[in-house]
Amino acid sequence: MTKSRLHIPRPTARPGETPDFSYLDLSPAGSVDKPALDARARDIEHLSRGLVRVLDDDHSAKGQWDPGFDATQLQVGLRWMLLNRVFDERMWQIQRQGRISFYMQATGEEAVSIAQGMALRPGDMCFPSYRNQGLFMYRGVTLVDMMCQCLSNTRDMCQGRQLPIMYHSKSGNVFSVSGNLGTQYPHAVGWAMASAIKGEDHIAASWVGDGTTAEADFYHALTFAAVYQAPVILNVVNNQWAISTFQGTAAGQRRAFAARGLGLGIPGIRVDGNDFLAVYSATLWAADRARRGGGPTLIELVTYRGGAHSTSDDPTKYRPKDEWESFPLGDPVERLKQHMIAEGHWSEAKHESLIDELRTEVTAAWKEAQKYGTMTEGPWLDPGTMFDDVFDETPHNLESQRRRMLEVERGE
Amino acid sequence: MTKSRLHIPRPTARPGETPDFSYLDLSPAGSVDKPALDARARDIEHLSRGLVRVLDDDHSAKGQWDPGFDATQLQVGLRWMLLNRVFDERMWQIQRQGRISFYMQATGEEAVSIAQGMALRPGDMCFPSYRNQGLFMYRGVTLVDMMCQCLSNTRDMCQGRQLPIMYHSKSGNVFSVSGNLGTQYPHAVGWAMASAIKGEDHIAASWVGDGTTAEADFYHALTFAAVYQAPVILNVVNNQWAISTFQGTAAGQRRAFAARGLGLGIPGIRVDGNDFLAVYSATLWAADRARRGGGPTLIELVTYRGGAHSTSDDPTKYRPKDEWESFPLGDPVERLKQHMIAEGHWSEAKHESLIDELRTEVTAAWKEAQKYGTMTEGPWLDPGTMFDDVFDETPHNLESQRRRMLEVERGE
Amino acid sequence: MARMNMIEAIRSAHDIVMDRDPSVIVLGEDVGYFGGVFRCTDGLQRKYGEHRVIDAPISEGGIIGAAIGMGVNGLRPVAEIQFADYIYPGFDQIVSELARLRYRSCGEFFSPVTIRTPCGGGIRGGQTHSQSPEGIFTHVTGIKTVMPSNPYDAKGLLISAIESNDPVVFFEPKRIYNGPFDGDPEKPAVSWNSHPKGEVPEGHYTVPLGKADVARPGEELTIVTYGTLVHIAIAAAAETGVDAEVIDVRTMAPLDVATLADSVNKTGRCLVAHEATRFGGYGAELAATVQKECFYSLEVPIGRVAGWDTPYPHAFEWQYFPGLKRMSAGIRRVMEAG
Amino acid sequence: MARMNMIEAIRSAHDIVMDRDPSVIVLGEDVGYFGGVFRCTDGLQRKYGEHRVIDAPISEGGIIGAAIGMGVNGLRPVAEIQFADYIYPGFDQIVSELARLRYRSCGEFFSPVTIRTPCGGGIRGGQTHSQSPEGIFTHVTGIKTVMPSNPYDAKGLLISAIESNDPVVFFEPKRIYNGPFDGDPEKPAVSWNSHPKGEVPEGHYTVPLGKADVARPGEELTIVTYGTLVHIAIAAAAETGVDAEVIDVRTMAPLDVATLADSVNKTGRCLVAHEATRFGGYGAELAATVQKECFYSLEVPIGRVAGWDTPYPHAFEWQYFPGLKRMSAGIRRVMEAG
Ligand SMILES: Cc1ncc(C[n+]2csc(CCOP(=O)(O)OP(=O)(O)O)c2C)c(N)n1
Ligand SMILES: Cc1ncc(C[n+]2csc(CCOP(=O)(O)OP(=O)(O)O)c2C)c(N)n1
Ligand SMILES: [Mg+2]
Ligand SMILES: [Mg+2]
Repeated sequence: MTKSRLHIPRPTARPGETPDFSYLDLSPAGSVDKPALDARARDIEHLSRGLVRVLDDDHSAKGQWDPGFDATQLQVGLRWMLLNRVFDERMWQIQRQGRISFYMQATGEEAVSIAQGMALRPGDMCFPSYRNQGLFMYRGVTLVDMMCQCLSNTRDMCQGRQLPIMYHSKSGNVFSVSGNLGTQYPHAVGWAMASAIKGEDHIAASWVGDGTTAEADFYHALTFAAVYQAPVILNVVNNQWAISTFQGTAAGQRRAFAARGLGLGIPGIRVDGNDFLAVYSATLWAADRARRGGGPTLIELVTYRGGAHSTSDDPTKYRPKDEWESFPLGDPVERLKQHMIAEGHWSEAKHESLIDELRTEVTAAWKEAQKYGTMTEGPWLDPGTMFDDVFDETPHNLESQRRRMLEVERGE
Repeated sequence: MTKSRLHIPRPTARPGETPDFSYLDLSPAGSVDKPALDARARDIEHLSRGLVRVLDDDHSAKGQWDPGFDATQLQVGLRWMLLNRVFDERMWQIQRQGRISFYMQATGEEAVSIAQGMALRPGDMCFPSYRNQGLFMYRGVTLVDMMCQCLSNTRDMCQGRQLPIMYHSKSGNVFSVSGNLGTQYPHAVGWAMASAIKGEDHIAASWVGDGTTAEADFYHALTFAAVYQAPVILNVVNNQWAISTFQGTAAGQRRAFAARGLGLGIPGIRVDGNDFLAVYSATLWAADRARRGGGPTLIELVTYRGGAHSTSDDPTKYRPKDEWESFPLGDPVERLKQHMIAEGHWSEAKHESLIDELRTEVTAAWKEAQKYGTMTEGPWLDPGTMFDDVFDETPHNLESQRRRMLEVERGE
Repeated sequence: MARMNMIEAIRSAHDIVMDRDPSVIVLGEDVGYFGGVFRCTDGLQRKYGEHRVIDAPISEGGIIGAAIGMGVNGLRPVAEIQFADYIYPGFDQIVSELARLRYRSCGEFFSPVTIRTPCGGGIRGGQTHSQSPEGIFTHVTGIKTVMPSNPYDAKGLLISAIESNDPVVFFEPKRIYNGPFDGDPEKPAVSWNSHPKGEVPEGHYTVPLGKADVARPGEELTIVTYGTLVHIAIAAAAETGVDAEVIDVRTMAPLDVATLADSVNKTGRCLVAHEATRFGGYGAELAATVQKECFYSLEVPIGRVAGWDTPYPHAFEWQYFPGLKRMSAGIRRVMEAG
Repeated sequence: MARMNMIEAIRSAHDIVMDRDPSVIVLGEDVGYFGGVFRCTDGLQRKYGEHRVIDAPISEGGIIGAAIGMGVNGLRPVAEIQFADYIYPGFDQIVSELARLRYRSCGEFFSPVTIRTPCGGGIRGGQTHSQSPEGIFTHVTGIKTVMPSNPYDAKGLLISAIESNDPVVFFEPKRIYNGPFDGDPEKPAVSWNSHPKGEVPEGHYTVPLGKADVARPGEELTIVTYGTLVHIAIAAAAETGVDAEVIDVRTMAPLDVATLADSVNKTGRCLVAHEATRFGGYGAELAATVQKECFYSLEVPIGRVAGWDTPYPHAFEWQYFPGLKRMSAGIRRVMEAG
């Protein structure tokens, strides 16, 4: 073959190379203005190019996007982000000990679920990705219930039907996590359309990763949201990696993901995803806009996948070991903590004791969760339940399969 | 239910109402500048907002996009556009007389196939929609062969397997038309990627309608074209209607289709699709850019579907009867003709006699085509051939089905 | 009672349910202002408004995906896919989401979407307007699949489907929208006017999902089929003089095994017929089930009459489509065997 | 001869074909730099370059659509879909385009794409990493569908698939990537090391498409199956002491009917087995074909052992998966019938 002219997007660094985030366009904290809620999409296209940031390098909050949180609000945010992290750390260990089969962390991305969770109202409906465990926690799913799901035990909300982390919460208005990437995005838009049809002012929000933006459902959702001006927030969590491929493989190299909807007339905001205040504020802006009939907003949250893709993954095979340490937007937990310390609301000591407290909480939850069964010890779920909920009422053919299954189990 | 807040896009006029094209952003001829071939995508985003036009209201050619055609080139263009139109008129009648089962016209959109066909090189590969019959003609498929396809007769290139108008031409480098909307778009990108992989400088081009931009394959194509910088021209023929829904139902209301790729870093050019010179020139620019490794371009061709969607459609049910007459970009054939007259290359008399000549040509072709069989008269295709080409070699199960089919036909 | 063709019956089903239940909404390509390319939703937008009868972008995946989300938010969406040939871009949403949502959330979330789509050949529509993809859906657990064969059933089954809390894929055999068809393309079209199943109550009624119908009682042979071919089977029984019992499956999944088994246990012979390609089609499940349930009653192998295993060949549709000729040949084969 | 597991055999097949034919290219999610989540393409990018082993965006529809276009332009693309559970977004491109291109253009255009995808359960992967969707593809005419059950066949069949001018969907039963599995989840994993089919030539060879294999000769019963269940069937024959003939279908479409029919005509009893849900699955076609071809030899009804008709239930996979217990129960049922 002659010389190929195919362009191959390449990450700036592979294992053994020096991390290089020079490709990331950054704006200083406070430099991006906050438009009026009724600004026309065409007049705010610049929001997709800049980077909305509130927390400055000196840990102060700057500019129009500062939500002006009081100490309590900041502590609430910090507490939930930390809980998310502590929970993830613990569940990861638990998986490594072979006590659950699979796990996925949100390490480094905790501001997404927590700040956005706080900016939404309880009646708003969330359509999460598999990295939004923080949303489930914040919206009232107990640690014990989450652990029981991962254990597929007798208290499992999924009754053993789903891989660990595939939570759902009807009462918390968080949709069932799907293993198929991006499928929840058009659901969020449809849900929001229904809200508009019913004349309600609840909005919907959904989350996908940078890699998932290449799926058809991403585009379906944008199209329907644009056509019907659905009250929805469509979030792209750009954590730079999709398993082993970097965001350039999802066409993130030339234009930010925040710009993906501009061609349909959907405003996009590029936000420092590790800046708790900026994430909160941008989300609230988009939510208020949607609630007033302003239609959809696409929010890109620029962050970094601090951990492995999942417990099945080994990222040292495809990216520099220390890449996270060089990530210019740092760690969301650390940044909020430093801000609170700078504001005089917090201290290293308080922080340590909060971590201890959360670890104790998680340990207690794990102890309790195991009572409902583990991978090796009972009590066990009744396998006969596997035939329930395929349909509203179980048809005769499934009933006879249930009988047959139990016969075979009994050795008949 | 309470008052709905769902936004419903509505066309500006429905049957009985006065056509209103005030929603169309127009720029004067010559007002959009022509960037260098190596301009960066981000620096030419304005091309997606303006409207590239060369032919002015006074029928002169204006500005940087004027390809500077000589009389012969203009006549070639006019001849093929007219042939497309005359052919369509005739085939429409033929369908109305019940002599073919189905037909689709390109009336009012002839500049698309002809000017773009002329701007591409023979080695470039075209992935057409069902309204690109002009491309097949221009690239060497004879009228007789096209008619025979529509007749499913013994000379049918599709051997009776396809609905009328589903042409293909390997020798002309025009891909097989699909009845499924938009599926050809990623094929064009894959073809172009292969061309780049092989180090060749052939490019690919594909066409979809405004309505089809909502399909997943449209987005798949854009994504892959952006990631690999495939040498491809992706055309959106915005003829304002998709059967009964107007372009706003495909999210064309807030932002032009030309902008659909901006968020992926794909430059978009919005072109007066009824301006033969502008269409030619924009296509050549995009082709040259692609050939030099500049990657994909999205071209929106703003035009109007002058006729019914197909012979199965009755547009008076959903749009004003006289809408076409009010379309501000007129008729591509008429506009080129007036330009040629203004330039002194043409006359009404020449035009009439060209039409006569083409009608005669089409009549002769129809006479010949019928010799190979019609819907009511033989010769007939052998139905046994329906089992060919399912696979490279016909497997035994299809061979035995072929035998069984012939048995049943013989009454066994 | 009124006289309705299948299009009118389907329209009436929409009307009745929309009138009773404000949560029922309709979406699809060209379904709104225009009333659908087959006119099945004609007049509904005028009556129920643009917010309940919604013209959608040309995006089958988006239509089904959005419908699922609407269903989760308490609406009861009826989505039209313009031709069954165009349903595949929405296939992932059907299989991975719609069919599994209730299961994976243990009933906390579900979406009662009905997907209507015209299917089948015999209308000179060529490959992309003639397919019968039901066999691809009947293998997907968590959805119900339905195909009516007449206006009465169409309305009653569609009302059941829309009112059901389960997702339903509702196939409409477009060849018989306007009238029953006995499989002879040379014969003039007939209308539902003179057919008993063209008599349709104007109001609300249901035909239950999951129940097959004996479309023609008989003693010598059981023909198991659905949609257009029900009428062709009846015509072929007359033509061949074989006293066939014709079972109209109506709901393909879940299948009414008892009605099939009872019939074959009585007749001892069975012919399965559908328009879809034969290999791996729904007819295989019918044959596999019947051989299992009726093994000791079967006198001869179960026959299958189906579309040949090629794409739908436009000009040869009358050699390809299982019309009267092929159905009669199939009957004779089964009767002469053994 | 070398010792290879299935992953190594698949990798070797790629390597051999890529080395011989520069038009062979590979694309898929994570297949390039990383070498695939199951490592099936490991090392290929280093050896053949980024322009022949291409990391693709996460877009199964785009991957298959682009692959088709590449194939039309003279390349021979091998596309990996990371899990068969994720193939549905590409379903329209497979059904409407890949499978029909040659037909609709009378051979002028075709695209020799091979789509590889790991399928099947038994790995605690839950619903979205365990599906067996082959029955949805076997009904689609114009594509060939293949599933090997061992390293030797995997390499030989994959080379045949890539070299074939027809599109092939190539399912890889991931449960046995590393070793054969006899269906008892309590027993320690074994490796291909000691299995005769783990002996694989290093160079080029083919196993023909369209030919079934007798994996275990026997006289009392025919078990028709493929993939992982071939080994479970052999183990169950041993466990039950029934002298079963185990047929490994290998190519599901087009099906090698003669090998099946010969066997059942000999044994008079037949059990069909697969992991996919039972209703409307590929096993229905197998049963329908066997009852037709072997009606007069069959002593008892054909049995079917398959996944239950529910979505794949994570924690109950050993009650759901047709392992040794269910296979043996199925054998006993068929042997005791009649
Ligand atoms: C339809 C589909 N295709 C492929 C996969 C396999 N897969 C799981 S996660 C993943 C990467 C997703 O990356 P991204 O969207 O960036 O999310 P992140 O993991 O970074 O949060 C892939 C390819 C899948 N789950 N679903
Ligand atoms: C996948 C698919 N969905 C729906 C259709 C039915 N259909 C055929 S043409 C058409 C309208 C297309 O409109 P547009 O893309 O604007 O092209 P135009 O006809 O205006 O040239 C529709 C909905 C189809 N052919 N394929
Ligand atoms: Mg990511
Ligand atoms: Mg159009």
